[in-house]
Amino acid sequence: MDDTSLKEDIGTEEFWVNMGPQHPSTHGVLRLELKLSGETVVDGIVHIGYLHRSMEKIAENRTYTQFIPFTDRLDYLASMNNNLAYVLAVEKLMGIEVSDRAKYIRVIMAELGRIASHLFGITTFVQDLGAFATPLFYGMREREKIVELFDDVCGQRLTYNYMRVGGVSRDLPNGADGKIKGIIKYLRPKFDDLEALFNSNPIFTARTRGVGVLTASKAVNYGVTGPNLRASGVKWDLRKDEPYLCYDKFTFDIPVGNNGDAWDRYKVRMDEMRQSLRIAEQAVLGLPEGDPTVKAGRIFRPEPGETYMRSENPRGELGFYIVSDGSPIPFRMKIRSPSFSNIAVLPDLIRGLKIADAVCVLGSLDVVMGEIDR
Amino acid sequence: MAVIERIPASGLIEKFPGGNLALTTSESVLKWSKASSLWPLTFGLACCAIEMIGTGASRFDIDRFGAGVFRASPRQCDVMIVAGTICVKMGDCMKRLYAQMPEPKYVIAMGNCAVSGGIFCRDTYSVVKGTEALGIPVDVLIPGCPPRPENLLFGIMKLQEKIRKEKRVKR
Amino acid sequence: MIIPVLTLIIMLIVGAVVLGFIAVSAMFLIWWERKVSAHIQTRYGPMRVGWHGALQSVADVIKLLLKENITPSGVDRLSWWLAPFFAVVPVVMVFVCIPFGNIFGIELIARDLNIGILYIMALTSICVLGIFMAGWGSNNKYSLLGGMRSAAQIVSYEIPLVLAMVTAVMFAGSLSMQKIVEAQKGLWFVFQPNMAIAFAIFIIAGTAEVNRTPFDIPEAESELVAGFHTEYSGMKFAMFFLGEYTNMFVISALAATLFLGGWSGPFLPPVIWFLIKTYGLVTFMMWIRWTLPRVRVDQLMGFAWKVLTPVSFANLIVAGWILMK
Amino acid sequence: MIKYFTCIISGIWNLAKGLFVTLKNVFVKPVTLQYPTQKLEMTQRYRGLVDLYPEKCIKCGQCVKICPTACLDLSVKAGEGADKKKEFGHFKYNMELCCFCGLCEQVCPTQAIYMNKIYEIAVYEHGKLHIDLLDKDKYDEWANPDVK
Amino acid sequence: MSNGEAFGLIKLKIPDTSLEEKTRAIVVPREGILEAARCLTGQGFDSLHNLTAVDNKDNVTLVYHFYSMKKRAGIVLKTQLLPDDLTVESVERFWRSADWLEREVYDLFGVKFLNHPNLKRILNPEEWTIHPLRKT
Repeated sequence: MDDTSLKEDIGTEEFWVNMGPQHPSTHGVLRLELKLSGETVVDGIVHIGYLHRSMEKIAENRTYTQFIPFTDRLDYLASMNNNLAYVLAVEKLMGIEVSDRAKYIRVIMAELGRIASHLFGITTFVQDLGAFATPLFYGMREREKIVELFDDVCGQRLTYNYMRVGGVSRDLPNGADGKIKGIIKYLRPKFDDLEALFNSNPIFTARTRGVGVLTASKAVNYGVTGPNLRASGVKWDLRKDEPYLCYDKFTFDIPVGNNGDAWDRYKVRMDEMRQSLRIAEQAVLGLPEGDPTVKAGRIFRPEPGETYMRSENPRGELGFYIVSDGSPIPFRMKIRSPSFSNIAVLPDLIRGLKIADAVCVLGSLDVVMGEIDR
Repeated sequence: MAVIERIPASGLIEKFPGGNLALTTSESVLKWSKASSLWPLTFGLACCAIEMIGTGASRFDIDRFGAGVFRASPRQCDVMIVAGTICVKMGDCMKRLYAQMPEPKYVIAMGNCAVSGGIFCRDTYSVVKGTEALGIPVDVLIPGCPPRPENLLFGIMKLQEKIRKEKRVKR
Repeated sequence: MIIPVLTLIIMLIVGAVVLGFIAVSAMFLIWWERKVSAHIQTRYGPMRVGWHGALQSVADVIKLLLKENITPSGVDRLSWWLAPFFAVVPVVMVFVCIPFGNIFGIELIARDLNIGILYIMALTSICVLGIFMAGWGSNNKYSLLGGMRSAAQIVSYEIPLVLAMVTAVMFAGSLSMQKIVEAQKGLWFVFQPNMAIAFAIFIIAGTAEVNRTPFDIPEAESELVAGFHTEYSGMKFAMFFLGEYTNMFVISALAATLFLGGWSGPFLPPVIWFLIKTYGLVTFMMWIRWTLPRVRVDQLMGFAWKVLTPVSFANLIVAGWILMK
Repeated sequence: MIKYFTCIISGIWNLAKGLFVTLKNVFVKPVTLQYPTQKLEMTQRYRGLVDLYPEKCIKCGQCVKICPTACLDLSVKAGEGADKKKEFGHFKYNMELCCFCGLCEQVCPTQAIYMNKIYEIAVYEHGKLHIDLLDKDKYDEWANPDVK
Repeated sequence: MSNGEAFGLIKLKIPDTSLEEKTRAIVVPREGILEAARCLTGQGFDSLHNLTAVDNKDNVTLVYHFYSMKKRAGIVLKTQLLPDDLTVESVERFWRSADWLEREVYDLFGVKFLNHPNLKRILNPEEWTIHPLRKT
C-alpha cells in the first residue's frame, strides 16, 4: 500500500450531525444541522418551520375578538403576555382607553406570566446542561402555583384567553388578591433555593461563564430583544422606555448583564423574576376599584389604517403589525415574534464551541417554537 | 401484535392438560407488564407538550403509573404521545419516528390538534388534520386544548385498559 | 470422580445465586432510583404497580424482553451483537471476589483470589470495550460520539481510581479482598485523613467509571439523545441497563470494602452491614445524579488530569511516607 | 498552589450547598395529587365541555357566530305552534375542533350555553367526540368515569 | 429623531420620497432602498426591528420598522413593488436581522431580495411553489 491511499484510509473529516426536530434539547421542533470536527462545532444551520401553523393567514379570516385564542398558542409559555400584546395593538388601532382596574389586573397577570415563563425557561436551560429533571420539576412545581391562580381567574391552565379588547374578560374572583399575595410570599424563598442550586455550583458556572458571548452591537444588529439583549449590557426595556399600561407608576429595576454569555442570560432572568414580583406586589396593593370587564360580543370595525404595537414579553419584544381596511377582520397581521430574532443569532454564537456548549447556548436563549414558526 | 405469538410453541402447550390455563396466565402477566410500563417518547410538538411535561412533573407525576421514563430515542419507547399541532413539514419526521419504534407500540393523540387539527383546522395551508391523516393509527384520543394533566393520566389509564383487553390472536 | 462433580454442582449453585442476586439487585436499584429521584423532586414515583410500585421493575423487565428487537440496517453486526454482552459479562465476573461477609461460618465469597484487586481492576476496564463497540457498531453519529467520549473518559478516570485503590492496598498490605476487610477490623480506613481523600477520589472516579451524572457524557441525554445505546431496543437495551446498575453496585461494593470496612460492623450480621454500606453509597450516587448538572467533555478530562490524578498521586506518596515511618 | 486547593475546597462546599437543597426537599411532603384517588375540585370558572340548557336558549346564534373554530352547528326551524316560536333543528357540538376558549359562554345573552366541569375525556374513536347538545345524557359517560 | 427629520434627510438623497399622511411612514421608491438604508445607518438606526409585506392586490408594500437604541426613536419605511416584478435590494449587509426576515417575506410573498446571501424558504417546505399570503 502506498502512502497516499493509507492517508485516505485514516484521514479525519468533518461530519454533519442532524439535531432535531425530535431531540430532547431543541425545545420543541427546532432542527439544527451541526458541522462537527470531533466534538467541536464548525458550523451550524438552523432550520425552522416545523411548527408553522399559518397564524398570519388565520388572522386574515377571523374577527379581532376571535383571534385572541390564537395568540394564546403563539408563545405557549406566556399566553397571558401574548393576549396582552395583541389586545394592546388592537386598542391602539381603535383608540380605546382602558379602565384603571383593568390596567392593574393586566399588569399583575402579565408579571405573573413572566415569572411562570422564566421559571420554565431557566429550569429547562439547566436541564439542557444535564441536571436531569430535578431543577425542571422544582421550576414546574413553583410554576404550578401561578398556573392554578390563572385557572382560578380564567378557567384554563395554559390557554387563558383572558384579555379582551378594552379590558379583561372577567374580574378577579373573590379572594384572588389574597391568593396573589400568598403566591408572592411563597415564591421569594423558592427563588433563593433555586439560586443555591445553581449560582455557586462550580459545574454550572464552569459550563455557562464565557460560553456563547453575544456582544451588545451584535445583539442589536440581529434584532435580539428581551432578557437576551439586556444580558449583553443594553439597558432597554419597553416597560421603562416606552411605558404601556401603567408601568410608569411602579418602581422596579432593569437587571442588566455585563458579558452577554450564557451565565448573564440566566442571571438576568433570575433577577427579572424578583423584579416582576415587586411589580406584582405593588399592583396588588394599589388595585383600584371599578369594572374591568367588557362585552365579548362586540364587533370591532377599526378605521382603515395600520398600527404597530410592541410590548415586553418574557422572551423579548412581541410586536403586532395590523393593517385594517375597515372591516371586522384584519386585512393583514404580522406577528413580530422575539424568539424569531433571538434564534437567528444562534449559528454565530455556537461556532467553535463544543457540542455540549451549543446545547447550552440554545437553552440560554430560551426560545419557544410556537412563536418562531407562528 | 398479540403477545401470545411471542411465546414459543404456544400451539403445542395448548394441547396439554392445563396448558391453556398456563397460557392464559402467562398472557395476562405479559399484558400486565406491557400495561404497567409504558415508556413515552420525549416528543413535544407544541402547546400540549408543556402540559405533558406538567404531567410528568411533581404535581401530577406520571411516574406513578410506570409511564415516567421519557426516552429520547424512539427505539426504547412504547407509546408516542403526540402533543401538539402536526405541520406538513413535520409529517414525514413523525412517520419516520413511528416506524422507528419497536412493536408493540401505541399512540396517544393528546389535544385537539393531534386529534383532528383542532383550532388550526380551518383556513390554514400548513397543518395536517390530525395524526390519523398521516396514516399513523391512534389508540387513544384525548380532546382538549390542551387537556388537563389529569386528562392525560386518564387517557393513559384508558390505554392500559385497552392493552389488558387485547384479543388473543392465534397464528 | 465424585469431587469434580461436586465442585461443578457447587459452582453452578454459586453461579445461580450470584446471577439471581445481580438481577434482583439491579431491579431493586432501578426501583430505588426512581423512588429516590421522585422524593428529591417532591413526588411519589411508581405507586400503582404493586405496593408503592415494588413490581415496577419486574414489569419493565418483562416488557423489555418482549419488545421487538430491531437491528437497523447498516450496523456492524459482530460488534452490535457482542456489545451488550461486553457491557454485562465483565461486571458479573467481578462478583467472584466481592466479600459479602459470612453467614453461619460460611464465607460468602465465591473465591478469595490473592490478587483480587488486580482482577477487579482488569475486569472493570473491559466495560469500556462494550460501550465503545456499541457506539461503533450502531452506525449512528450520536452513538459514535458517545462511544468516543466514553473511551476517553473511562481510560482517564481509571488512573485516579486505581491510585486510590492502591492506597488502600498499601495500608492493608494485601491484594486479597478478605484480607483488606480484616485489616479494617479495628478502624475503618476512611477515618484516616489521607484515606479519606482516597475515598473521595474513589467515589468521584467511580461515578465517572459508571457513567453517571455529573460524568454521564457518553449517554448525555440532552446532547446525544441516548448516547451509545441510541439504537438499541428491547432486550439488548435491557442488558445495558442491567450492566449500568450492576456496575454501580460493584463500584459501591468496592468502596465499601476498601474504605468502609466491608462487612465488618457491630451488632448486625456481616451481610447486612455490607448491604447497608453498599446501598448507602449507591443512594449517595443517586443523590448526586439528581442534583448536579453535567460537566463538559473537555472539563471532564481536565478535571481528571489536572485535579484527580495529581491529588491521588500526592496522596499515595503521603500514604507511603506514613507507612515508612 | 494555595489557590488551587481553595478552589477545590470552595467547589466542594458549593456543591454541598446544592446537595443540601435537594436533601431538604426529600423531607418535604410530596406535592403530588394522586389523581384517580384524589381529585381536584374544578374552579368556579373552569372551562370544560360546552353544554346547553335547551329551555333557556333563544336560538340567537351568537355563539355560533363568535366561535373561532366553527365547532358549533345550529339549525333553527320555525315552530308549528301559533306563535311561530323558533325551534331547534339540531344543535351539534364538534369537540374535536373546540378550543375551549369560552367565548360562546360569555357571549350568550341568556346563559343557556355554558361550559361544564367535566375534564376526563379519552376515547378510542372519533365518533364519540361529535356531540348532540340537545341530548340529555350526552356526557353521562364522562361525568363520573369509573377509574381507580 | 422623528419621522419628519428622517424624511428630510432621505428626501435629500432620494427626491422621489414621500410621506404618508396618516401613518407618517416614509415611502421610498424601490430603487432607493439601499440609499435610504445607508442614510438610516448613518443616523444611528441600529436595529431593523421588523420587516414585513402587505399584499394590497395591486401592489405589494414592504414595511420596515427601524429603531435606534441610542436615540430611542423609531421610524417606519415603506416601499411599493408591482406584482409582476417583485424584486428589491436586500438590506442584509446593514442589519443582520434582515437575513431571516427577508427569507420569511420571500417565503410567504415571493418577494425576491437581490444580493441576499441565502434566499431560501424558511417556514414552508422547500419544494413548495406557492406563496401562501399572496392574495391573488
